[in-house]
Amino acid sequence: MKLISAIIKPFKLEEVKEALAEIGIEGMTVTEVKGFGRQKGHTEIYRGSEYTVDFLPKVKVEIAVGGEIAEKVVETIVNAAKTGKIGDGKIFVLPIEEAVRIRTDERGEGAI
Amino acid sequence: MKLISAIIKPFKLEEVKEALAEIGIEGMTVTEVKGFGRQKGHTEIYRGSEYTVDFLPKVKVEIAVGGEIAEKVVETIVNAAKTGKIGDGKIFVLPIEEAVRIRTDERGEGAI
Amino acid sequence: MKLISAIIKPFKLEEVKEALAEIGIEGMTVTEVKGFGRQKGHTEIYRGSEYTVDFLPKVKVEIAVGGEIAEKVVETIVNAAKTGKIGDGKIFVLPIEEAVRIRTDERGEGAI
Amino acid sequence: MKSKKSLLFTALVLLGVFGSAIHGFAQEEAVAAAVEAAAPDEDYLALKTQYGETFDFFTTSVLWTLIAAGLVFIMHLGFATLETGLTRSKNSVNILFKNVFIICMGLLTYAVWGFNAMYPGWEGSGFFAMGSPLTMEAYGNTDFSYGGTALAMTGWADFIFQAMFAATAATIVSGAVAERIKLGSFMVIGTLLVMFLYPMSGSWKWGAGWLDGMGFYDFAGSTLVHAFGGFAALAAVIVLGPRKGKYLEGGRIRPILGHSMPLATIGVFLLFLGWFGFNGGSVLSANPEGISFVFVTTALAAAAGGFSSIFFSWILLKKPDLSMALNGILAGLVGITAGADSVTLWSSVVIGLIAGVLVVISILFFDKIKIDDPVGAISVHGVCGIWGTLAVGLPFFNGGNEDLSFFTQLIGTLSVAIFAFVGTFILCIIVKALMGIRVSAEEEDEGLDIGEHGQEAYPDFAPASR
Amino acid sequence: MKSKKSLLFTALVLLGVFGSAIHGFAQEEAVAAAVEAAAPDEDYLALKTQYGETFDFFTTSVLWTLIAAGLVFIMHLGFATLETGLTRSKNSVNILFKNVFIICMGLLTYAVWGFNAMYPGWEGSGFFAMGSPLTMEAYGNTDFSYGGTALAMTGWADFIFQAMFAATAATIVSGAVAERIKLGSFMVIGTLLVMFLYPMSGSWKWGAGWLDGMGFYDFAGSTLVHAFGGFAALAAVIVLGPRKGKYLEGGRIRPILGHSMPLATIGVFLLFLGWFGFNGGSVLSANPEGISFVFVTTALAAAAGGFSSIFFSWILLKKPDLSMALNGILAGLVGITAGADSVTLWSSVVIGLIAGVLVVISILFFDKIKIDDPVGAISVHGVCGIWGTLAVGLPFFNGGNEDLSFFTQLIGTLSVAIFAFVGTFILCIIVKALMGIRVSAEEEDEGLDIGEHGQEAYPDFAPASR
Amino acid sequence: MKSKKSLLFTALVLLGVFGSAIHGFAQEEAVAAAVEAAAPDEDYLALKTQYGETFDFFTTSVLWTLIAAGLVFIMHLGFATLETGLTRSKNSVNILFKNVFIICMGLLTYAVWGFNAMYPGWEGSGFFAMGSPLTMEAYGNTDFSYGGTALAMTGWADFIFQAMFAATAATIVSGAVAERIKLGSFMVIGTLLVMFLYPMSGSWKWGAGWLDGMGFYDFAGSTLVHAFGGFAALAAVIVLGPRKGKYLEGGRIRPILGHSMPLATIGVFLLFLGWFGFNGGSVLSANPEGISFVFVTTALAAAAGGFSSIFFSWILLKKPDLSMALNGILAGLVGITAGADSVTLWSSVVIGLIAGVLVVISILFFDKIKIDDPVGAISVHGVCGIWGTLAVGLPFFNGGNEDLSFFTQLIGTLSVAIFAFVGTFILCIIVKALMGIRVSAEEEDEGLDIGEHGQEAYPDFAPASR
Ligand SMILES: Nc1ncnc2c1ncn2[C@@H]1O[C@H](COP(=O)(O)OP(=O)(O)O)[C@@H](O)[C@H]1O
Ligand SMILES: Nc1ncnc2c1ncn2[C@@H]1O[C@H](COP(=O)(O)OP(=O)(O)O)[C@@H](O)[C@H]1O
Ligand SMILES: Nc1ncnc2c1ncn2[C@@H]1O[C@H](COP(=O)(O)OP(=O)(O)O)[C@@H](O)[C@H]1O
Repeated sequence: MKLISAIIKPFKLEEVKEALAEIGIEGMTVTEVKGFGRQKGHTEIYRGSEYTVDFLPKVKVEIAVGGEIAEKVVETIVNAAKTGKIGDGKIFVLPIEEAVRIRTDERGEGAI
Repeated sequence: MKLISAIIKPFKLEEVKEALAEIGIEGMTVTEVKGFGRQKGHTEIYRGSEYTVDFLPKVKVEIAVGGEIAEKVVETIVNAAKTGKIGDGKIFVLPIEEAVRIRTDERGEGAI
Repeated sequence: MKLISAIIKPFKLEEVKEALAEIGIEGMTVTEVKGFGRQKGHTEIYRGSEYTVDFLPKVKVEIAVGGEIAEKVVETIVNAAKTGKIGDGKIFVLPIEEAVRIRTDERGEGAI
Repeated sequence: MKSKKSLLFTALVLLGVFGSAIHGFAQEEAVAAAVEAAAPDEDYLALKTQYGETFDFFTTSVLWTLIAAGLVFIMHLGFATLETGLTRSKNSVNILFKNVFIICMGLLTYAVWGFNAMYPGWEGSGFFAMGSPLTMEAYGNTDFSYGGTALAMTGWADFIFQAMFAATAATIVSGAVAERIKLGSFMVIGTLLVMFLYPMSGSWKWGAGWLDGMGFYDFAGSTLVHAFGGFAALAAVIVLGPRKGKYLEGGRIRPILGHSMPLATIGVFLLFLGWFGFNGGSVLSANPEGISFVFVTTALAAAAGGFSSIFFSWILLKKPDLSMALNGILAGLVGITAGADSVTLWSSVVIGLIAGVLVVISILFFDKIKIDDPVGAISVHGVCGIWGTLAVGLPFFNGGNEDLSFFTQLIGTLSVAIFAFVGTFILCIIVKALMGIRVSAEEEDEGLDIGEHGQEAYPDFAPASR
Repeated sequence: MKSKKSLLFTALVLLGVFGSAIHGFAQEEAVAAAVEAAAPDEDYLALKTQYGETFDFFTTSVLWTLIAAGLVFIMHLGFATLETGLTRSKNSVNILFKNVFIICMGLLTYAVWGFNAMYPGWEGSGFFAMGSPLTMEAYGNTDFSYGGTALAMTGWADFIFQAMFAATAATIVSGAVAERIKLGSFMVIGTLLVMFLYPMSGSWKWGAGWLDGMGFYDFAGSTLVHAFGGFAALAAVIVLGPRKGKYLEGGRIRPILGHSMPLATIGVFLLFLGWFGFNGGSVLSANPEGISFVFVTTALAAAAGGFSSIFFSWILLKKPDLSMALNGILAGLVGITAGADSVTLWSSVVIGLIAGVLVVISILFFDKIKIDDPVGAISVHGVCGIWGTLAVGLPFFNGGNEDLSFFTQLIGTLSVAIFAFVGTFILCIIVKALMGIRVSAEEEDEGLDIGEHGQEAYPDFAPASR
Repeated sequence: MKSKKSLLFTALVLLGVFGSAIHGFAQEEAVAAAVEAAAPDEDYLALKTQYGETFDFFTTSVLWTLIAAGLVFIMHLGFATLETGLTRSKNSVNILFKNVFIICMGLLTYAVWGFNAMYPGWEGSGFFAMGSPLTMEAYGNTDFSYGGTALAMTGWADFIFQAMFAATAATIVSGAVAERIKLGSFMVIGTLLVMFLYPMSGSWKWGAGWLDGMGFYDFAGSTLVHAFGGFAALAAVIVLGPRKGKYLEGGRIRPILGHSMPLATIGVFLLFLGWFGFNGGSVLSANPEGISFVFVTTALAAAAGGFSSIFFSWILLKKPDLSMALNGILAGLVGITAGADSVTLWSSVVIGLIAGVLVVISILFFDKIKIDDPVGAISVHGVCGIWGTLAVGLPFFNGGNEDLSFFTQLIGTLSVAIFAFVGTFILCIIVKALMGIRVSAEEEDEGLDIGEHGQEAYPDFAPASR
């Protein structure tokens, strides 16, 4: 099993969710995060002092999936989240050793 | 070492924390998240337009533990967080390659 | 590739970011979290009832890096985030199997 | 499904209001004509000639009464923000909704029923007034001599000022029962409270009833409004039970923190401001000596209440506790309400200081005995309401005024408190039997905002609001 | 770069104001002397002797008008918090900024131009007043007889009260166009609206223009202020288009949730409070009968509006919807504004009840036809403004007053609504052509706070604020 | 442990207040009797006969003064929300607590000491008044002739109005020292400031002291209240030092963002509203010409200040900055305070426009020289306070009034500013030596809410509030 962790632009969340639903993904967990990356240099001014806002609002979407469909999920996210502009975000794929559904004690791929 | 990442219902956090304390777990990190899963279909209405709130408030608890007690931690969480109703959440176990305690530079299992 | 997940004190974020920039790290993702650990016992009172605030505000910094510089990143974070007081936080290193830059479809280390 | 019963109730109330309105129409033609006659561009000199030299004082008094009504109105916003701030964000929409409902319902029911029941129609047994509920003549007439020269105002001004007061009783309850009461049940209980129970005991004193006959004194309502609300709240809380997870085994108390101290603080400042209208308007004229004295006693008692509760809770609990400071200010205000016009100036300070200490002790006490009152309404309004009423009866505070008796004050405040408690208790028991009173444990966990309203207070992270 | 055009505009406006000020200086020496003569420590008995027995009523009336101006002022905070609460947090700084700008700009432009254009200088065609825009004599004189005894106030009191009203027109628009209009473009549109369009149609009635001549009645501005604002908003929204992502294919509507219900609720309570000044102050004296009647009708209509919208939306949408309850209160208030002094008492309840139902239907309707109005301004102010104006013409509501005709009311309200709509539409088209009217899709996604202001409303998680 | 010293102080102050109260009791029996004699249900015709034809004007004046006191009161909520909004959420409970404490403490100390020290007892050296601190006669009597006919009010009304002002001095300081001052130390400094320093320099002018003798003019306190507060703040900030992490090496400034712009905006609107009472109430009667003129100048200056700071900061900083717009409104208000009754109408606009520019420059300047003032209090109140006072002395603004001299204005404003600065500086040095003045670096990092109060402002994510 894999944990697919995608950092995307917040307003793309809805589209990503819908695209994933279409390929049958039924679960995910979303976190509000701030991202620091190449997309920066946008300078803000607060009461006269300039400062660079390096940290931009992003959303992290985490999806646990069976190994075989991981690639498809990644592609789906890429397609849905892409604007082509800098700051579109990243996807990281991590290995999961075990998964449990709390409600039923199910284990493994059946749990996700 | 393992990273146990549990997504649970928010109001279960206190119970999970206490259950973990009982088995000697001294550290964890908690994040407010929104979860999307089978538990859905609860339709909200805002100014006359219906919409499905797929994303429900959840809490993610992350606990780094030595490999040998991981299973016990998982079971403890399952027991404490279970309500038996849909949406109870998931637990994912990920491998950790290294752990460091910032204060002391300790490494490995001693750090957690 | 590695995912370096560091839990630090919130007011250390700026210093950590700057230290990482110096060693050429260009990207990271930051999450507001609450931490539970040895640093505790600070008792608060609300309307007369005592309670222990076990959960303290922390910040989680996640940085995906190529395997070879992971160690250097860890050391940099340790140095920048250390106050020597309890509660300084932890760093966990997790394996990443794949990374994708959404904007360009780049894969692997080039994507981060 | 769950809101079926609430809707049934709705239908009935709507019917009632419409019915009343229609009844009203029949009788007000004469009035409409009169209103027009006094349109603003009329020459006011004519009026002045008609009403002689009392006219200017009368005008100023009406103006003050109306402004005071506006100030009391803003107390409802104060209650709404205080209650919202001191509870969890998952229940905020519910609390705001209840407060919005209360002011709407309160004004309407007071118009169709409460005002006449409480004031002019006082005849009969002395225990329950049955004024002519729906006619305009009873309070809407245009006669400047309404209420005699002592009550220097039009019936309309009197009505709107009293109407703003009326809803307060239900508002006090709303904070104490927060985070667990069913919305529909609260709406039914609140409506019946404001429509029937409040005017009933209110008329005992302000409707020239049996307490008034005894010489009971309650200037602006420490007892008639606040103790009434506080003890109604106590009854409701007892029937409801504490919030889930508040009281743990072994007597351990798990505090449930309010979600926004800025909101709570805004609430208390607005209540403090509104109280100038609550007490100052109760002079019922613009008597310069009366209103300026009342402003001073009100402000000093509030300050003293905040002051003593800050230091008392600091000593007791080792920390300067903002929520206690806020409750202390309210305690001082409730305490001075009964005697704002009749205690001596320094007494107002002492009454406030004592109220500020009392409220802290009372909050800790009620928590000990597992009466779960999220905002401290029972302590602030109930306990300090009684304290303030009794203080008026003590020679030390009233400057030796022989008309005021501690014993009469005691009878008065206890009888109203008991009436409110018993009445509300019975009401709650009936509502509980008929439609249930408490949300399900699941809904309580999830929060009433989603459970009852399907709406979050701060939904910004909802995907729909990205 | 993007703010170049806005800055150009700035320069022009600043120039205009300074120019006006300089012009003003020349003419006010006499005034300054007079002011001094009436310094507060002067013996007021002299004034009293001078102005005879009307002096005290006059004094009280001026006081009330000024307090009413303060109450109308606080409506701007009400609008600011309501609009902020009902939109997303990524646009909050922008909305707050617009509201701050509007009140500043509104007061200044009304001083240099609007007041004279709307009121005293009514001469000529009957379609557009051209008062002497910058002289002090026209409204700033110290003559107590300004406006005759019927208008019992100084010119200054009249000015400040009317000035607080004026900015409202732009404020109403600001909510409807939120989350997508360019800041600079909004500032230009709002300024021209307040400076020219609002006084123009306002003068048709309140400047003794052609509508006044016809017998059109609009007590405090259901039409002249609210329908004007609502239909100006409609035009702006049509030119702008809906927010990105609001209307999906297949007729599906994706609601975009407001980010803070407590803020929205604070807004409505403040508006309710301020309305006592809006309507009560429109009596234009402290006539005790007039102001107390207006307070009662205003409060009852608001309560009725909230009441009926609560239950109507509950039945229709199956959930007790707080945002609908809030809009219902405002609907009742807008509805009663035209006739607060002239409908019968129970009519105010019925007008409010109907407004509360109407606003719910209207909000759903505009959403159906893809007019995207984030705060419901068009429905609340536009639709209920018309409703309230028409109600005054119905014998059922006005108690059979023969001076009021439904037909005249219809002509009046439609002509103002159409004027506001067409005027704003043309204005928006021109602004769109000259400087663009809508932010880029990217900026809309990112939020206007960062796009236009480089500032977040809640930047606590910004590293800079750790 | 850390709060030991604060508690010691507590004990002393409590003792003082109780002592005063007891002292007071002895002397007020006569008063209590008198109050009763004027109970509201008495026939006011008797009063009218007694006080002749001035009675109605007197009544209206008292009413206005009391309402103005209420408006000034709400400024404290304005300050509380503004300061909370412009600082970080980890210090919000602390700031709210300080503001709650200040109003409580301010009212009490002004009652037992300040009022008499500042006003009636002016005898002796001309540099420090020592009124009879605790007797009631000095200000609480019921004589309508208190203050003569020029001061048309009861002593009580005068007291409550002035008392609301008094606490403002400490409130201004509270914003500037936010996020790093020890709570106990602030409480001691604030108390001594309000109790002694403020009445002392206040009496130089308003207590008929040496500045008054020279012909210094300060209508409502640009200097006596605002410059005083601003320069006291400056001294405190210098002793305290800047917040950790604000000024980096190489002259780089790291802005520390406020956590809630909606809260800050609410604060400024409330301050704007309250200022109508601050300036309008300073007419000290309901003189219709005086109060209406003051309302207009106050509103126009505020609007002009907001307007010019919006555009000036936009040009200078390239972005429309909401926080600057807010400060600009306050700058205009502070600027007009000295001359609201005596400058010409258009001058009020120009004074505001200049204040709005000045405040932006001043904020940037103080940041350059590393004076860290989180809310801009020094610039708004200190700098613009001086500006407003000087403007009154310029013929261009005062319409050539020969009684006003620029030179006298300069002496007056500088002497008060220096007095406030030096006095507060010494006070802070002493407090620093005795009990420390700044929280530990660790506590500053963690936030004062947890450090000083053990309470979070928004604890919703705390497990206890799930
Ligand atoms: N090395 C990294 N580790 C973790 N997160 C990263 C890393 N690099 C980028 N990110 C995240 O991805 C987001 C987008 O990255 P950025 O470099 O701005 O643009 P792009 O994705 O187009 O290359 C960042 O805001 C950050 O949240
Ligand atoms: N595939 C997944 N990847 C990540 N998180 C998931 C996944 N499936 C479910 N979750 C998380 O678990 C929560 C509960 O899942 P849900 O399907 O609603 O109920 P249950 O746990 O009872 O099966 C979700 O709200 C979501 O946060
Ligand atoms: N086992 C763990 N798993 C996950 N996070 C942990 C763990 N132990 C500690 N943490 C995180 O690290 C933070 C600091 O830990 P703590 O024990 O308080 O101090 P120290 O890091 O000095 O040992 C905690 O607040 C928590 O967020």
